[in-house]
Amino acid sequence: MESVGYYILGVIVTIIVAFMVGMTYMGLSRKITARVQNRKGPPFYQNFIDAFKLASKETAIHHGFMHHAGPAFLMVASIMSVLIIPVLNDGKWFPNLNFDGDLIFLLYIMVFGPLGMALGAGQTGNPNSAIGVTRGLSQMVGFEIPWVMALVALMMQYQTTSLVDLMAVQQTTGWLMFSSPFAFLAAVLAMLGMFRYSPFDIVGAPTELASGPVSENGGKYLFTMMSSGSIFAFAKLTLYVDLFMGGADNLIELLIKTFTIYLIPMLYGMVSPRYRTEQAIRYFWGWPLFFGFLALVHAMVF
Amino acid sequence: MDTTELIRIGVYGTSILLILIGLYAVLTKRSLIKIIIGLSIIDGGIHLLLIGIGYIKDGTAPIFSPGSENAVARMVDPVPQALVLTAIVIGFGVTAVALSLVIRLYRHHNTLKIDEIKNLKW
Amino acid sequence: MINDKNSQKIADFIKNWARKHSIWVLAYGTGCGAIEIPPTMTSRYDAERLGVRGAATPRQADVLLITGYLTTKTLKRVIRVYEQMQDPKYVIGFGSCTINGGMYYDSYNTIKVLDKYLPVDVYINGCMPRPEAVLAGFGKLQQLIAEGKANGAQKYKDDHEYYRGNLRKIIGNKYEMPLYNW
Amino acid sequence: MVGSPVLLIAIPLLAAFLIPLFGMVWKESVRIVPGLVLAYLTYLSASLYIEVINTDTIVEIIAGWRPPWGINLVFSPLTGFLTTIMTFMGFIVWLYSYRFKRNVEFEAAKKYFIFLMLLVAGSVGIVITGDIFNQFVFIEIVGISAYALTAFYTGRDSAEAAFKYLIMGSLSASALLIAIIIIYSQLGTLNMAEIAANIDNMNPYYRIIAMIFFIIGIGVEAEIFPLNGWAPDAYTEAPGPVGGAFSGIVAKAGIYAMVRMMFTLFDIAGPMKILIVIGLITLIVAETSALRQEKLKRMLAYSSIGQMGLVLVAFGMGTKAGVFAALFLMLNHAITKPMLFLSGSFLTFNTTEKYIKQITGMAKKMPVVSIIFVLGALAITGFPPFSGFWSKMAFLSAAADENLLFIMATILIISIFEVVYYFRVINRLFFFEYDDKISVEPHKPGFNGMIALFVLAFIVLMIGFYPSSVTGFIDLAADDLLNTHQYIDKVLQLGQTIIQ
Amino acid sequence: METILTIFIIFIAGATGTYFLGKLSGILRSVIFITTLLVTSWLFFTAVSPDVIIEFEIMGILMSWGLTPLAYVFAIIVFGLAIIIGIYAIKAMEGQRSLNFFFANFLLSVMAMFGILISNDLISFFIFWEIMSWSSYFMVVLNHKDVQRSGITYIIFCVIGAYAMMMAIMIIYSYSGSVMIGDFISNFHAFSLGMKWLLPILLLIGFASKAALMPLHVWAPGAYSNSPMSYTALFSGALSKMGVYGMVIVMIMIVQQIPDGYWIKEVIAWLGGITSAIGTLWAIKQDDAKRMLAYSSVAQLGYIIVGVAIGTPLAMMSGLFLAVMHGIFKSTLFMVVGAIERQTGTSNFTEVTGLIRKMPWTFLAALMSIIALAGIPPLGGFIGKWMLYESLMGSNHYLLIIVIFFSSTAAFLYCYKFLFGFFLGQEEKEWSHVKEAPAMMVVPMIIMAILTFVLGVFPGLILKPINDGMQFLGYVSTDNRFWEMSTIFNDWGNQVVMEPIVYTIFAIFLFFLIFLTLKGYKNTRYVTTKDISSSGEIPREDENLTFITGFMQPFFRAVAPVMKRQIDKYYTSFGKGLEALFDFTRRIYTGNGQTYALYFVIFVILLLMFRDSLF
Repeated sequence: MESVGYYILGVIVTIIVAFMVGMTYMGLSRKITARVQNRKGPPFYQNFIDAFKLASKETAIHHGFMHHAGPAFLMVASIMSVLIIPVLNDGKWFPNLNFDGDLIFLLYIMVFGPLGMALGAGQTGNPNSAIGVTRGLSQMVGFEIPWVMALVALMMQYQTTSLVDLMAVQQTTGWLMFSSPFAFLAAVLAMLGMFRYSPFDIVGAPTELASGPVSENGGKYLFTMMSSGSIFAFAKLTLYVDLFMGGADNLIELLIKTFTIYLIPMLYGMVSPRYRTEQAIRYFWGWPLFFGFLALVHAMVF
Repeated sequence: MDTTELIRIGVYGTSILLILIGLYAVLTKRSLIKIIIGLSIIDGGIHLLLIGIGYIKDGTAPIFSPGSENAVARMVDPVPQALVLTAIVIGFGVTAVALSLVIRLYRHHNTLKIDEIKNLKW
Repeated sequence: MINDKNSQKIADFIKNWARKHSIWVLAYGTGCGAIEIPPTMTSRYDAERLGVRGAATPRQADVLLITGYLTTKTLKRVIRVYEQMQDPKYVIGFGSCTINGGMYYDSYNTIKVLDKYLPVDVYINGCMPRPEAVLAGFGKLQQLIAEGKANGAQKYKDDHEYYRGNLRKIIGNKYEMPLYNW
Repeated sequence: MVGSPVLLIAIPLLAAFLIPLFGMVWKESVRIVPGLVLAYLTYLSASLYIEVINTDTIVEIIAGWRPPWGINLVFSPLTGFLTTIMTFMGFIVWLYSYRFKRNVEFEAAKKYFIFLMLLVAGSVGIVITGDIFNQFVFIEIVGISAYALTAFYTGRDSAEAAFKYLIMGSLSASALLIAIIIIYSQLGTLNMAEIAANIDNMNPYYRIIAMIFFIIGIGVEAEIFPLNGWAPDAYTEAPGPVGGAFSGIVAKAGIYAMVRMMFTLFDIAGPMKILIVIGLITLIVAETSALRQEKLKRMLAYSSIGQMGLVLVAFGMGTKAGVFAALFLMLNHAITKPMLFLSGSFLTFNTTEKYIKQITGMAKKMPVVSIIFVLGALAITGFPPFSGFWSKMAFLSAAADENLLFIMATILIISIFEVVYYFRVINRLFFFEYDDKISVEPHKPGFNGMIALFVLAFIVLMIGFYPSSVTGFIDLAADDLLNTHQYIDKVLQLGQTIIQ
Repeated sequence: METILTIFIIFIAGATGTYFLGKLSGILRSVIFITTLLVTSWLFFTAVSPDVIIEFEIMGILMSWGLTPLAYVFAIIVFGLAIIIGIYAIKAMEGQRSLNFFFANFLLSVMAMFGILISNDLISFFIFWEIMSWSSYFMVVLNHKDVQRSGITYIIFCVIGAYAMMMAIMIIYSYSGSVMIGDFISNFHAFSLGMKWLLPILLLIGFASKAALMPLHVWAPGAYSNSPMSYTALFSGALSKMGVYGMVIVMIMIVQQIPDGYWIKEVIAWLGGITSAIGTLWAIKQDDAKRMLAYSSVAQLGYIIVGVAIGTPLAMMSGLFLAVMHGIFKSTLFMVVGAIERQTGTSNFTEVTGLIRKMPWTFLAALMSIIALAGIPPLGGFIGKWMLYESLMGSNHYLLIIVIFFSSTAAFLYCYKFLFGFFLGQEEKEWSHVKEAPAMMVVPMIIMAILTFVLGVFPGLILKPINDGMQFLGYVSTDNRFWEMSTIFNDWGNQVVMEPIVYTIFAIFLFFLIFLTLKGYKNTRYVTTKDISSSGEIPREDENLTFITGFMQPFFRAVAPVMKRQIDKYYTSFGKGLEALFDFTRRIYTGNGQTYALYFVIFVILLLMFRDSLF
């Protein structure tokens, strides 16, 4: 039993690492997108500059309590999820809160952020925010189903709801990605919606909704959201790696694996136009759901 | 078949015929008065039936008078006669009420057709 | 915590550096100049490499880009948008029309001189200015920001009555502008 | 002995004839004397009933003729029970209709009370007589007085209702007479006990024919299905208290006659398919018809018919529990339905059409009457803790004993309709705004009427909260009905003893 | 024995006093009302223990009253809610119609629920059940709104349930001669196979109708939305739990004794799952807060029923815990709606917006309850959801978990709609006069909101009595196996320690809240919601920019095929068809005397024809 101070230190380190990695990945994504579009693109550290600028920008107005609380909720969700998801296999570097990293807890804490954010967006009174929020929540209902099916398939196959257990399983049986391919497929397709890259960027929908829920937020609010988004991205990627790719033994391995995963929504997004909301929902209730069922069947049979 | 039987069948037959005639009137005639007449005919038929069951050939009045004590066997049964008297009285009363109702109905509806008097239904 | 002048300077330098390299543009596509923005942003000229990027709403934007002529009808809206932007904020006048009316110099319903209504930091000349010119304009703005000279917002704050007065001359008192949003 | 059962018939008959004479002396006596008579009858009946329970059945002989030949009256736990209810309800109806309408002038009131007396006398006679022809006579007395009471109001459609009643009534009387003729020609006697004792000697063919004609003859009073076309009309058009009297007194007498005939006369043991089938059909048709009624009294009338069907089904099960349930249902119905009729009649006092929509929002204007109406509705639909619940429970329990699950289900489903139409009225009464355009002018109920309603409400609550207060009596009555041999013995032994 | 009786007497006396003395003065009424509730609760919690049993006899049927540990859990809900809602109601009902009746009836309802819980035999259970039915019915129609439709629907389903139950009770009575619940359970094996299936199904219909299980749920929206909100809080919070209480007993004690009774459990669990999904979908669609919460109640009861029907120890525990939690947060939400309706006069999302600054405390209560409802971690709703999922996982109901999760995720949509519709969005001039609700209404709501938090951190507070109740049901004690004060376990030994999680969440939240609030605080000022980036256009004061009409339209375009079939419509057309049929059949009574005479003759002929089969 280490001291509380050690834990708090670990927590802070985890958050900082998550923030850095997430920001870098987002910058890389911009860079890669630019290269795909035959542009030079911004430097990979562009997002850090943007974040710093936003933090330094004045915010002279607010719309009330929830306007402050919304981004804070978002931050709670992302930090909690990054704390609960085991970053590395042995857990020495990042001694965080992962109490057997319960998956159902994770599922709920992960949707907590968008809801809090939506509340913050609601108080600004901007109609675009509300439209964006409804789209986001609708889409969430869409992609959560295949995602949960994939998780349930894994959980039932290994009779545990603990992320740590699932990681331990992979130490012996190999990556779940190969032993449960359908679950992986369903989860990956659900991830497309989770990352909200095109074609599922219906929430922000630039030029359509004026960036949706964040349209009233600049400066410190946007900074908080941005950092939360990067931490959250890191958390989600780590979760995928932990679930399907056997986790990581050191940071380098983690970075490689997470970036590989990250490429999927990124590259998919570069070449796709935007869906409408109902199209997005129907998309998730099409093939991903089918794969989810297959995953369940697979888990039941084997 | 002796005459007693014949008479009995005749009486029964007549009474049943009367009942049927009365029923026919009640069921098909549209005038209230005719319906009441039909009811009375039914009553009459039944009274006849009632009398008929007490019939004995060459019967005497059921009066115990000195000197004819041995005629008990030939006496007609007194009970149906008592009953029929009562029934006639009752029938009379009913008919009287019915006719008074008909007067009321005629005043109110200005008609005696039964199928036009159906304000109360369903 | 750090109150002395030198550290303030250092902080300002870092802030200005960050601002310089992260310019979020709210392009107010009022006139034909808007057609020049897409080439500026896309593959060929790729303004994003300079950190220039579109912003969706005034709350998030640093630069208000007035592309071309401004009609009297849109004027109050543009000013409203500008007032909603958060400090630090800059204005770029784009095309000749914003300087002197350009080919609409004698139009009855356009604004000839944008400077009267908004504190323009950088003008980009031309009708239309080509993307190269636009990039040059952004470069100039970055230079001004780095030097700390892009203080149009401060000017607007100081001479608020002047700008408001000019606005009133155009739109009259029929339309109440809400209070200024710092 | 406080008095003789014969007084129960003789006094009201006598009163009926004397009322006009009293009226010549003092006009108010026309209203008062019936009340006194009915109060005395209630007292007499109740005290006789208690005596009967404590000692033995009273068999009263009329005019000295011995039972097989003469007319006898039987005052047993069953008949005493029913008689007490009837006389009591008669008293309640009197209490209510004493100065029911101030505009009803002397002549009308005189007629009304004469016929009410006849009605009570006839009904009590039907119950306590031991002779079928005598029963026929009483049925006719009830019939004639009922026709007259139905046609009480002039200027409405009451004559029409009375005429329909009359047609059905005379046809049924004819059928009853035919049945009597058949029995007499076969067995040569009119005494119920004698018939019951010898019924096995009867030609089975004639027996069934006689039974059919009996059922038809009594069925009109008992309101069984195809013969009850008159009932809704008569209940609707008769004055409110008369509706209460019909449902509380006449229908009970009809049911009694029917079950006495089935149980004692023809001595059928075990379940009676005919009663169950007829009862179920009556119940279904009546309750479903009630669902769509627009007139309050007509709705209550159909409900009343439906309850009679339920009672018949309960009797038809033929078991102790079934009879118990049936008698309990009769008791509750006899109290609750008049309560509904009387309070409903107050609510719709100032209208002749009696539409349900006309009582919209009346609870604001007449709260107490409305609450009593609701109490009645809740009781009759079988909501605990009111009286109807216990009888319904007894009924279902009896049906479950006989494994009649289908019947239980049917009756419960039909009860849903009952609940629906009663609650529609309750909603209108309480939970709608009073509307000047459609609602009627509220009426200030008289003191006497309110007393009557309060008494009934008290009984409903009493049975509801403490059903054991009446179940003992009902139990004895049920035993009495089922024990045919005891009945025969009691009546005929008397004849024997007198011979000796 | 006297205590139970005393409680009933106090209830009846209180109700009578409230009704009659209330006519004298309003204060007296309130005092009597609250005193009755407080005294009875005090008596209950101090003097009623499970050992005491009263026995008595009515109509020869032995009855008995006594508290079971299971009932104790529900009694906590009933009395707790009754007191808090009672305090709320006094102020909330001010100026409404029929106050005396309302408060008296409120007491009657509470008494009936207490009676249900205290009954050890089926007959008194049924009696109190029916009292509860009609007293709640009178509340449903008390507002004079939509009386004939929603009221009648409610009473129809009440009596369908009650009669199904009564049929079962009577069969039990006549077959076994006893109406004791305990006797029934122990003698159940002696029933024939058909009865073994029929009885539980009939009983379940009875309970499911009150718990608004799927085919029997159509009354709920109308009934919940039309009764006064002060009562609906109790209605949805406590009254519907009586159905759950009955279901717990039937599912655990009886269904387990049926051979192949497994199927009943599965069917009920699936019905519960489908109920929750459908209820959620319809809740999203509602524009009226009351109806929305009503559908939401239906959905939440679906979860509870799933937990109860699965019946593993963890599932049962989750079901009961969810029942308690649902009682807390749903009644708070109904109270919130009541407060809003009182202050603004409407409960329609499309009319009321932007109340957050006018009614901040109400908003806080609403926010906490919504978070609890959505099952989001720091608050109590999560514990129940967590245990439910874990139990489903542990008992291999994998498809059911998907359904549940779907409805639980879709629930966010209406959760958001509720908060957004009332509190967030544009602040309209129309509602600028609105004030915060009086303290007497706010304080109960806040207490409830705090409760959701406390139970989220220390679920053991309520899991302990639940554990006792489950031991009564025949489960082995789950002490220290499924719960500790702040830790919950699942079937496989995984555990969640709530305390550190909650503290961390709050630490993070507070840190960022303070950061966001205080950074540049001096230069920051509040602007109205009219000051938004709307393409430079300046919204006028009277312009309503709030986006609330057709709120979730894209979502509904996606799920349109599911929403097309409404069970209400089938019921309505069935009812209409029946009424048309009865309208037709009652034409038998033609009104023509001659026809009746014809019937007479036909009847004679018919009887003569069928004399052999009928006699």
